Amino acid sequence: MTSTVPRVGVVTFPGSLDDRDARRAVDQMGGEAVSLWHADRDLRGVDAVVLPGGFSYGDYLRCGAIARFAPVMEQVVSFAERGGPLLGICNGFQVLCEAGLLPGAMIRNHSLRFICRDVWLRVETAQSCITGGLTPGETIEIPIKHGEGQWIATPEQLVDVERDGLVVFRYASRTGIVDDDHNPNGATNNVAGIRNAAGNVVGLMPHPEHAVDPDVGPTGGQPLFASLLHAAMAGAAG
Amino acid sequence: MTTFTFEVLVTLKEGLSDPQGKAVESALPSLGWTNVRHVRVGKHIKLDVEADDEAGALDQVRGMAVRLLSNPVIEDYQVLEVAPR
Amino acid sequence: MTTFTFEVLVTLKEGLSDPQGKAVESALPSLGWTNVRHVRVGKHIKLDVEADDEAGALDQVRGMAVRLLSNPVIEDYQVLEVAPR
Amino acid sequence: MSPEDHPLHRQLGLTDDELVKIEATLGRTPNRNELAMYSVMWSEHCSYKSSKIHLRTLPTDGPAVLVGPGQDAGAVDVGDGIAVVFKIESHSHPSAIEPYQGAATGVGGIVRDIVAMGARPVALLDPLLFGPLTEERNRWLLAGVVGGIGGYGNCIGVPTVGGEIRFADAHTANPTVDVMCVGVADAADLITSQARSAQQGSLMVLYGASTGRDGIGGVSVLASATLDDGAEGARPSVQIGDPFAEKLLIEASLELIAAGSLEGLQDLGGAGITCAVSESAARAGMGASLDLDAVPLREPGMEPFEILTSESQERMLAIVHPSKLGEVRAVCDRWGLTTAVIAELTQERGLTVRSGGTVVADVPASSLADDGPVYDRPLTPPARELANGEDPTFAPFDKELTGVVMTVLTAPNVASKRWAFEQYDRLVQGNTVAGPDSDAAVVRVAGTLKGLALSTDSKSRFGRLDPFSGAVHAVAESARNVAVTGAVPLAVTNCLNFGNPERPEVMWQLTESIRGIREACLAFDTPVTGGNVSLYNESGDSAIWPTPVIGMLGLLDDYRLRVPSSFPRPGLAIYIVGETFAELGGSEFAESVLGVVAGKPPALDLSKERALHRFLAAAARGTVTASAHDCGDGGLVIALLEAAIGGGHGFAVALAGDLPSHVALFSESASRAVLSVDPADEDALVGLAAEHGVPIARLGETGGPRALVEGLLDVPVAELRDAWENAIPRLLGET
Ligand SMILES: Nc1ncnc2c1ncn2[C@@H]1O[C@H](COP(=O)(O)OP(=O)(O)O)[C@@H](O)[C@H]1O
Ligand SMILES: [Mg+2]
Repeated sequence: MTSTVPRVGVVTFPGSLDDRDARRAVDQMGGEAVSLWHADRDLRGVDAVVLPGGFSYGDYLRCGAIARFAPVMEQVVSFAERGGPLLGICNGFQVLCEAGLLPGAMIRNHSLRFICRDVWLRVETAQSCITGGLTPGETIEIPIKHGEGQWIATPEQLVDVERDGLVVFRYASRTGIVDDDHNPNGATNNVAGIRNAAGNVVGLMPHPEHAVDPDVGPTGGQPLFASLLHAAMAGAAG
Repeated sequence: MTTFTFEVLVTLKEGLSDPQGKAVESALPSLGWTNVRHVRVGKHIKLDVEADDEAGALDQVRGMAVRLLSNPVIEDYQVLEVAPR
Repeated sequence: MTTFTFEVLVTLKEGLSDPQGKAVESALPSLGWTNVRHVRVGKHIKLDVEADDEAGALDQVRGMAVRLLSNPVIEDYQVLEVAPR
Repeated sequence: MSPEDHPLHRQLGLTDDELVKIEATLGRTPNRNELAMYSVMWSEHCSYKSSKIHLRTLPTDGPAVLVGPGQDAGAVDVGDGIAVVFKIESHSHPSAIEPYQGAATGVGGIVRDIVAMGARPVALLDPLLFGPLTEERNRWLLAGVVGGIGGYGNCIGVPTVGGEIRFADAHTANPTVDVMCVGVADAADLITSQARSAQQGSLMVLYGASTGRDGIGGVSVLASATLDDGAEGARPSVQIGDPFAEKLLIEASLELIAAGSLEGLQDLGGAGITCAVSESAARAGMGASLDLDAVPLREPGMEPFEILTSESQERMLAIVHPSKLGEVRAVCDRWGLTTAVIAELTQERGLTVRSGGTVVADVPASSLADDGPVYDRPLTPPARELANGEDPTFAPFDKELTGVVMTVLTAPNVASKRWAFEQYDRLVQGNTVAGPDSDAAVVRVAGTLKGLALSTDSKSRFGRLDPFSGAVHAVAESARNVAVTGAVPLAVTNCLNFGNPERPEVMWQLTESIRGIREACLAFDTPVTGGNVSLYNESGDSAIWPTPVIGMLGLLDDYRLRVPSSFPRPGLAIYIVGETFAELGGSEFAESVLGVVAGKPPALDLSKERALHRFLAAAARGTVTASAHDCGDGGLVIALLEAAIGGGHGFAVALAGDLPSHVALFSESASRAVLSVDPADEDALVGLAAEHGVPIARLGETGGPRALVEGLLDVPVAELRDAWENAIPRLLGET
């Protein structure tokens, strides 16, 4: 399937909330958003996949625990194994961890409260499908909104993640200082987003889809979607 | 002073709907388990209390269960002592 | 087919910090309990399973605990059978 | 107690007269089920029996009004075939018992009202009043209520964009928890009783959650009885919200509406199935035959009266033509919702209820829905001297003012509510132009340039001193909050929170407040399209202050022209519009510094207020103003400080006039706002003010790191922000 405009599938699970917002962001950034339904086993030939934010199945048991078994996920997993760009935002990140595509897990924010706030992220690597155009060390502003965003991992996982440079973003100050004062949810090592070894699978708690339109928020999400569309293009071409 | 370990189970009162339980129950069939009913999800709290004797400790844990660990309006609780290791 | 009732306890692995447990622990002193330590908050799941025999039922519940009810990366689980009423 | 002194009808909250009326309607004595149905439908909560005759005096129509009071929610036309549906509701009584679930299910209820009109919910606002945070129970209530609003709202994908939090002793026993929801619909898709005409043989399809014993008689127990230690008995009626089920309900319902599969739609709230079925039938001018055996139950062995009155959450009732039943089932299945055909519309006006094949209730549908009792309860004003006392305006005062300013800035009513609104998702749906930290929230209508400006306001401190004045101020402030963004106030919803209407003084407060809303809404051309009444907010002899909460809807033709409330940059000129008089009666200064709630609330000239709104809209349209913030609690100085803190820019101003300094700083004279303006636009601004006959005066400039009021105040903005933003967390013992 070749197209001049990269086609990005956005999966809607029961309880997905930011699926419309993710589709809008893809379109605004020049891609073509394609709705994917949790119960379909078909990715409709998309060039990249986004698992959006929300509360899939209410997140009552554990965030993402149930969504990960949705029929569409089999296709998503093999799409990722074939190297396809796969982005999990907030609840989508939690689904990727539950599905074992990314290391670690999310528990409740250390404040035990939901937090909706614009935060600064320090880019840790350009080796990922959403940081292609960025330089490690630079900071971007993007909102967070979650109650269970505290990323944790087993000691072994943590060693690997840091050794292999799998951290994509850390919560930081505007100037890139990473410390407890700039860690909104208590995440281990201020981790806000991580990738798999190949870099085609990325999950992050902040919401880049809410940081594209300057009329309603910051614009730190623009380069991330630009990068994702670029990766999708490459996949589509190659 | 001795240390006693207790477990407190906090469960929704019968008759109240349990969204968590419902979510689990409706997820199980797609994993191949169609034979599960009446799923109820509650809290399990484990803690150590310093006290002179077991009875006193138990009393205190009951107090915590009522005042902090559960909301008697919607939840029941149950205190179990864990055999000392 | 018989109905067996089980309880599944899901708890955060030792060594992982437990924000809920910490919150409880730090709330207790203001209520007058300064003698409580090691508070851990987990889930308590109760369910009924239809199966031919107890062993088979237990097996299935273990399966549910691993695949759905707990996240092995961060949680341990424990399955208890409830004596039939 | 023997059944003689406590016959069933009284236990169910029906008076002897009401029983007589029921017997007259039926021509026989009602059975248990029928009694239960009448008791819930004729409760204060469902029948508005104490307030009805007074609510009729509110102005309810105007060119833009599509749907006025009387339906699930009001609707106004904002142009281009777009309808805005909005309504406010109270869930105070349940929240006093279980704050998290009480508030959560309150959100669920008002959202279903909006959906039932055929609109997609696009915004939530949550005005809240509590007792002082110095008491542990009040802290518990605040944390629970805010948690519940976030827990539910965040999970259904509707942004919470505003509200307010106030504190007063009178709310210690009875917190006030109101929730406002705003929805957007294609005007053509609006579901009103007129819109789609249901017909004989049409089916009533119940979809969503199953029906359980929770919330049995919740309405009569929780909403029509005072909460003393009687709370004990009310407890089983508390319910657990399931926001996930609600989200599925919203999506399925909107899909059904868009597909034109429905003849009507009703949410299930107070009085459950009884209310939904009887109202739908009555609206269609028909009757219905209802089969309780068809209702999906959560628990075995439920009795007919339980099924009839259960208020289990997350259920909706669709009126469906038999030919469309398949479509409806398919959509609900797709969203994982169970459906059940529970009733059919009939030509005879009766509501016939069957269970196990036999008729268990048979009453005229309209007698439940429309013929409830209406009371003209006695009312008497309180003895004056009780009320006002010494007016603080004239109390001698010579304290050092910096500390006093800090006291007012950190007073719970004035302090930042960030602690609360950061727990709410204000971003989802991607249309939030301005959120909880501006005077009014601004939410754009997707696919257009239109912006909805939304504000909720209550002035119970003024209301305590003069209910009429308190209500007028509440409407004026909500309109002003909308106007400072540049929007034109369009229409009003309101929630009337009061004590026990059987006490003449409370009835007087209620009627005075309604009179105040009427006067103000007439003056502003903002019709009242709906609302809610919450009575019996008292325990023992402590009633809440008269608390009408106003929800204002304003419209911006182009959301990009929205005026922010904070100073956007240094080097701007600062002006005050409106006049400042010696008015400290009922002010924040009087309460938090002098420790009294006394005196005469500020005067309010409705025509001057209206002129201010027109001026602000014109200035915004001409892009003359750089920022505009209304002067509310704490007066001019607090308005200046909030604008400085929000923008991160200091200022230097001088106050002219011969008022005593503390009066000039803290007077709460109405109809004022603080503006900042680019020097290049000063003449234009002053010209516009003259045109609109609005007094305007230059105070100084923005810039620098300090907030400087010549001779009175000189403090770093950073210090002010820290004090303002940490005041609530400190009271909660978190910093
Ligand atoms: N409970 C709440 N939920 C959401 N926003 C709130 C809440 N309480 C206060 N706010 C926001 O904080 C801001 C300040 O509140 P308030 O002092 O009541 O404003 P105003 O005086 O302009 O009515 C308002 O914009 C309001 O929307
Ligand atoms: Mg204001």
